[in-house]
Amino acid sequence: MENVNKILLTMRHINKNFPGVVALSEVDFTLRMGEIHALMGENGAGKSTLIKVLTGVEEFETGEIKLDGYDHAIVNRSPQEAQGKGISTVYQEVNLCPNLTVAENLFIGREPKKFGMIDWKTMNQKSNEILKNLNISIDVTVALENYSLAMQQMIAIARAIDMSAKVLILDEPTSSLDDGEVEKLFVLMKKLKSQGIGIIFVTHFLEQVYEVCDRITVLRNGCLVGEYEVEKLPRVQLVAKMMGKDFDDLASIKKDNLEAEKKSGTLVIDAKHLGATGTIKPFDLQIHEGEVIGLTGLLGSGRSELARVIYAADKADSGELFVRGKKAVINAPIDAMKAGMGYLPENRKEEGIIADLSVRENIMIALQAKKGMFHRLSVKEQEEFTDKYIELLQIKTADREVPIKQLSGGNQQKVILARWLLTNPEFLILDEPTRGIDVGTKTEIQKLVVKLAKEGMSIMFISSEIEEMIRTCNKMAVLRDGCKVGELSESELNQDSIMRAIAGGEADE
Amino acid sequence: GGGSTNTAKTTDATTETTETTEEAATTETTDTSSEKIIVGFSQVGAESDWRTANTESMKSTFTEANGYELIFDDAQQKQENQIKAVRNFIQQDVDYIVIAPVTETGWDTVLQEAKEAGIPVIIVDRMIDVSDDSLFECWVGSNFLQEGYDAVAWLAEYLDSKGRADEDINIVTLQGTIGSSAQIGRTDGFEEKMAAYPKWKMLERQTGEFTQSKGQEVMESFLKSYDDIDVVIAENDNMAFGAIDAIEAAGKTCGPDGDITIVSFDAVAAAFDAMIAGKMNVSVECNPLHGPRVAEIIQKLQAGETVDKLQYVDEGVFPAETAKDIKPTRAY
Amino acid sequence: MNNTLKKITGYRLFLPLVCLALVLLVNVIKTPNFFAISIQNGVFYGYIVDVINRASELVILAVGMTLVVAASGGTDISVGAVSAVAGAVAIFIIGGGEASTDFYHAPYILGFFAALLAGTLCGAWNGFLVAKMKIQPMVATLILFTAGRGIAQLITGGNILYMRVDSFKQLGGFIQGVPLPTPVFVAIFVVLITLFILKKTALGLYIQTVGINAKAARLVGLNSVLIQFLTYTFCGICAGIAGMIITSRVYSIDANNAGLNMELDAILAVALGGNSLGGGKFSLIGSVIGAITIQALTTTLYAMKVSADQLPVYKAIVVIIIVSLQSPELKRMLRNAKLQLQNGQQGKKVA
Amino acid sequence: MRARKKKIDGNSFLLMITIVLFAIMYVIGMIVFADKNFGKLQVFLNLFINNAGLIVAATGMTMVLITGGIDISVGSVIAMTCMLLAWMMEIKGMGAIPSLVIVLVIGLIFGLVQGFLIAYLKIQPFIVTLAGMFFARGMTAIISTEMISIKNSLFLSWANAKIYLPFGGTINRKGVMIYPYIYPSVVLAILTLIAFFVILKFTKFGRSVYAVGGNEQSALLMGLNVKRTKLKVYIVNGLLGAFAGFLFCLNTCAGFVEQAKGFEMEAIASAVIGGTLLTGGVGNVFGSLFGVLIKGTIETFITFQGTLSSWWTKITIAVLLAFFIILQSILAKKKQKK
Ligand SMILES: Nc1ncnc2c1ncn2[C@@H]1O[C@H](COP(=O)(O)OP(=O)(O)OP(=O)(O)O)[C@@H](O)[C@H]1O
Ligand SMILES: Nc1ncnc2c1ncn2[C@@H]1O[C@H](COP(=O)(O)OP(=O)(O)OP(=O)(O)O)[C@@H](O)[C@H]1O
Ligand SMILES: [Mg+2]
Ligand SMILES: [Mg+2]
Repeated sequence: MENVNKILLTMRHINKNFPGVVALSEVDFTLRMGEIHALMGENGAGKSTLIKVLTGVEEFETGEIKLDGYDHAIVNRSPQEAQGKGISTVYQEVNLCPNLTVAENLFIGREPKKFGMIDWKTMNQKSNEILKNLNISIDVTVALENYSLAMQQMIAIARAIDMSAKVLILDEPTSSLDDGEVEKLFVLMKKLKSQGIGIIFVTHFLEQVYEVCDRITVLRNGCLVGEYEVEKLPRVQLVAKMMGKDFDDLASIKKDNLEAEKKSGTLVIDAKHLGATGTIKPFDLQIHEGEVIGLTGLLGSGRSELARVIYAADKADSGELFVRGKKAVINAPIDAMKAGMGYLPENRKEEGIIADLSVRENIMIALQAKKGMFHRLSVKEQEEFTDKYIELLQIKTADREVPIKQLSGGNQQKVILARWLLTNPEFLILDEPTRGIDVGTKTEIQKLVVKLAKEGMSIMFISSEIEEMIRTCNKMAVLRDGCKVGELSESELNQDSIMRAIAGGEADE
Repeated sequence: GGGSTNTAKTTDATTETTETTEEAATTETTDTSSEKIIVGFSQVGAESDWRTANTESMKSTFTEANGYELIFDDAQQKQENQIKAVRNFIQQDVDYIVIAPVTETGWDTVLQEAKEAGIPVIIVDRMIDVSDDSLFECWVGSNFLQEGYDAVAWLAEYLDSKGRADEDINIVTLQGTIGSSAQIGRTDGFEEKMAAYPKWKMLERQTGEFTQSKGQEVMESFLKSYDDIDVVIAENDNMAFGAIDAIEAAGKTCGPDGDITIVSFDAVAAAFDAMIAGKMNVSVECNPLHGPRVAEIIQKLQAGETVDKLQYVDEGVFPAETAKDIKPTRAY
Repeated sequence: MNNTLKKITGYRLFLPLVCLALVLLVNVIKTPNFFAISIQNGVFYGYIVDVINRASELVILAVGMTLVVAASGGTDISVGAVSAVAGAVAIFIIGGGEASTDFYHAPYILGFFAALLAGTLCGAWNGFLVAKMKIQPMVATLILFTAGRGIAQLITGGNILYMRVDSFKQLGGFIQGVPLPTPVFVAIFVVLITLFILKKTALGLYIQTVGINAKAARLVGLNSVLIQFLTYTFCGICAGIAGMIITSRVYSIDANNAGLNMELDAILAVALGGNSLGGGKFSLIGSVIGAITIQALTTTLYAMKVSADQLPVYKAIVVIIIVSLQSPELKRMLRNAKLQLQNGQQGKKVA
Repeated sequence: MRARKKKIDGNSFLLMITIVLFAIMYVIGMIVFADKNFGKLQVFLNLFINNAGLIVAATGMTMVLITGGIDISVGSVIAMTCMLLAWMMEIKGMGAIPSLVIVLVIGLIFGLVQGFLIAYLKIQPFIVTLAGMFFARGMTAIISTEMISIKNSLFLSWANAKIYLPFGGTINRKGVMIYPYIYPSVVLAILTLIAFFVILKFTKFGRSVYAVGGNEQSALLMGLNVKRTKLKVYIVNGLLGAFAGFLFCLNTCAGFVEQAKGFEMEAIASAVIGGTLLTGGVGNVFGSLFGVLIKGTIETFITFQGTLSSWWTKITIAVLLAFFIILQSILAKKKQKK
């Protein structure tokens, strides 16, 4: 290996404005050969924008990008050019083609050929090999849309890793992966690093940063805060640098929660043999008032499916559901909403945001739908509500009338959360609510969950982060292969027993 | 229908298809007389009252009672469909194919197929333009060019009778759908004969696509561009109706007692109403009742006689004065 | 100052309005009397009156089309045929099925509502296919596109039916003593009612939500099937009203030609109004402006004596110019080209 | 990891439904019209002869639809092509081959302009091709408002060159023995279809077409040149439009303004019946072939029926079409649930 400290990529004085927003102002960034470089910052700090500027998705106004091997400043006008220069990227939202097969998604643009024609057999074979490195064995000849979001994320990563020549960029690749998957990813990243590839890694998980990264660049409000070596920057300081203020600890959350636990009162949700063929086997589940129930299991174990069946996002074809003791006829989400439920879906891009509508409309829509067409909320009410939640969740947006698609990923998530809080549900399902949300806000959300529970709301909390769930949940349901296999009570909620339950060592049913 | 009666006779000729055609043409009139004559008729569509009357005439002529079986196909104004229909007629073993063609051109290939199958083809209404005249037996229809001539002749006479022969006459034309035979014939016919009258001035021609509403819209535009229109030539009655509305809306009058003379074509029933109401001056007839004429031809062919290649139907010119008397005698 | 200018140009309807103005301005040079309005027979008379008069049906159809496009991201290509059906139903009922008549065989109002009902039913059928059966809009509406004129012809028996009663002509002509053509009022009425519904209820928001992301719409509790169904039904009603105006104009129904090719102009109107045919956010007024632009263009070309068979060529060119003007991409390309030019010059200077 | 059962792809299932429904429909025709020779091989071959142009146009349309676009100019382009061919050969006295080359080039340029507007200026395809439709139709009228009949002997020899099959001859009532035949246009159409099947399935360009239609944004981020792919698609489609026009012209040997009106709807309907999604990303040229055959069979039914008036013709076509589309959608839905 040559000089490890050789500079691979430099970005100098990058400026980028969106209408009404300064996304990047005079940002510098340097990537060296064979390093994993974390790009950190709160939601909307400009991380994704910096990456998009680098890879030619967005144009930038001023600044200079230099890449090893080019004696002049480069400007990528399209992702294609960036790829041509050896920069491969996994963007924040999964960006693959749902209608193509998994193998094609891995190889599109660089398909193996025989006699000038695409050699499908080789392509499928190679795809299987690539995925094997990540311990995934799936049918690569099936259209991508048949796989869960997490799986799609893995495939996107596999594609980028396989292509990476010089620079690999991963923008929050781990947001919906569980620990096992993340571990596999890290092994691969380290391998690439040892080959001299520079990796830019964006994440909101501090542990992950400290596990694999060498350097950290911190952005705040579109400005560069600084570049640091990992060893020299303790966590607390990192967080302070990101937020621009000191950060109160997470420890307080659990305590509140413990107090809340005992009071669990009336039964709110009572599912009896609820199930949907092909997705989730019939299960029983009880949730009380003020209770937070977590769902845990491996990737694809059916956590999302269980939640969807209760909310009728997928229709149940067996069993019954009782809400506050009364049998509920729930055929569509609107029925569930009328029965007092709310559901924050896991796939924000596909099922959450209404891209072209404004932040205000996105927040309003669920309440408006619940109220019905003829009870239109007045403009004043709408604006009040919106402003309240922008304030409460600290949604970073230029204006409440900005289309939600212009918000950063994390801020979009907050808008969706606001949407459901506004309907004031009795039972709220949160599927990966903290996905892509920065540390500060994450804590806020966890606090909020606990607070809401204290006020009597029942909450179903699904997260790939076990710690997060331990902090907030009163009990947990364990899933395996689309089947609810057991429950863990409050006292059993610790990393160890959960891991064991997931892995199946302690399956008690 | 059966039809295997002839099989034995011609089996030896089947090896050479091209020769058979000649032979078939002469052997066709054997003993089919006892059976019903199957006629395949491909009609343009039902785009106008005229056409509907034409279809009706065919349908009421080729009835089972008259010894025919009619296979009717409506082409929805598309020539492609007619070509498809003719191919199907051939497969259905019809005795005669009658075509009211959408267009004059484009018949060579499919008529060749009909010829090879030994099926005589009769063209009605519009003429066709083929490289080889033997591809069809005969044609029956209107002479659109003549209709154009007739219109000029009537107009000249009319102006003369009004003592306006020496005045400058400003004319506008509402043309039919551009490219249709009726449009071409009527436009060309009028233009050709009009050259003899130097005082006549064609201000503008614009298509009203044979419809009342387009005719009205175009006439509105004419009226705003020209203050002194004397004559409107509408290449069918429907456009004339639209023109009349536009003229009246503009505060002018038309018809025998009005400012503007309306010359129209087709002479459908509604045109007689308009003439009786004194709003239209003349309509040059275009006769749709082809059924009996075609039946006559088929009977002659059955009997082995030869028929004239081109047969014009009789057509008249109906000025407003005669409208009241003639209307009750009209069949459509 | 600069700021207000920016505000004006940033206004959503700015570009469509500019395009309409451009089309009209051509006349200042070519047909100076285009803007002249006189009074004849006690009513306003002139090209401009023609434009808004003739645009009425198109405006009404464009209103329905806008909602359909917004909610389903697809187009209803049957509106022209449906207007023919509505017209045929009306005349058949009022005229008692006679080829030509000069008195009412049944009350006018009965015919009018029967026509609207026919339009509604046709729209509901389209809505059923699109929303419930999940058939792609263009193909679902292809069925009535094909069958509609057949049904209308079936009703008229393949003939043109005339309804020669003066009061019947009022809807497409003038009401005694009112100097503007009735269709203009009908169009304004339809636009206002629709705007009222959209503003006073949450339907507008629902339609956009369903059009942008049907999956998310379902999860926030919207019944996208119902909403799409409603928009198609509404579009059918609009087609019915347009059909009544069309028949009233010529006091007859010509099943083959009533509303012929209107669907294309209606779709074009929606697009010229700056709306995306992919669904989602929409501007009703934009579509109205689009519709008027199309008619202004047609009338202008007629006034300029362009022959009708060549008219499509000019129409095509103007349409492309208009949409290019509205394309942000063109602006970007021009800006880049300018920058490059400048850079090139600077480069030269240095060298 | 859990093994996943291999699903039959929803899309290939749709194609299967289409083919099976077509077969059923055809057999029903053979039974109902047994006494009218519906079962003859030539009736089946006529579907191809009559629709050679449509097959090519539908192939191009399928490709355009897969990108999520649409082309409603194709009918007018065909009319313009026919008119140009007729005009060049008959009025200008040019040879058949140069004329053919020129119309193909014009089709290509036409596609290039449309493609540029759609891909680079991001103007909605419907609007661009609607303008294209107006433009081409208007140009046809500008070239000549009169019909022009083609008399060029080389061209006619192409048009009339029957290719007889060596078997299956039948004798008609006139006693004439006729062997089943096709025209060269059929062969050309089928070859085009196969070529595009291969292109779409086995070339980088073909797969980009699907990727762009599946998710344009993703395709861009995955490093595909979306704009260029779209441009290419419209160029090729323009070329195919002109080629379809040529085949169409072989069938009619004439040029006139009103030609091929509404042809675009037939092409779109064929593609969609064959399982192509107007929203893009899904489609197969063989499906479109069956779409064409289904439409052709419905029309053949109508002619064989032989008594339908103009309006019943329209209504019957629509009812059969509706029946087919709805059945297909129900079957596809059922399958999806499983
Ligand atoms: N297309 C756009 N139009 C307008 N503003 C935008 C657009 N994309 C991003 N922004 C704004 O730019 C800022 C930076 O966004 P960016 O996506 O880079 O944040 P981020 O650091 O990646 O945040 P997150 O952690 O939430 O992903 C945000 O304020 C966002 O609202
Ligand atoms: N690694 C895998 N191997 C095979 N199939 C998988 C895998 N991961 C997911 N799947 C499939 O994807 C489907 C959907 O997974 P689902 O979204 O329910 O997972 P989950 O439990 O909600 O977890 P997550 O939300 O983390 O994805 C599962 O039914 C499963 O068949
Ligand atoms: Mg981001
Ligand atoms: Mg999940």
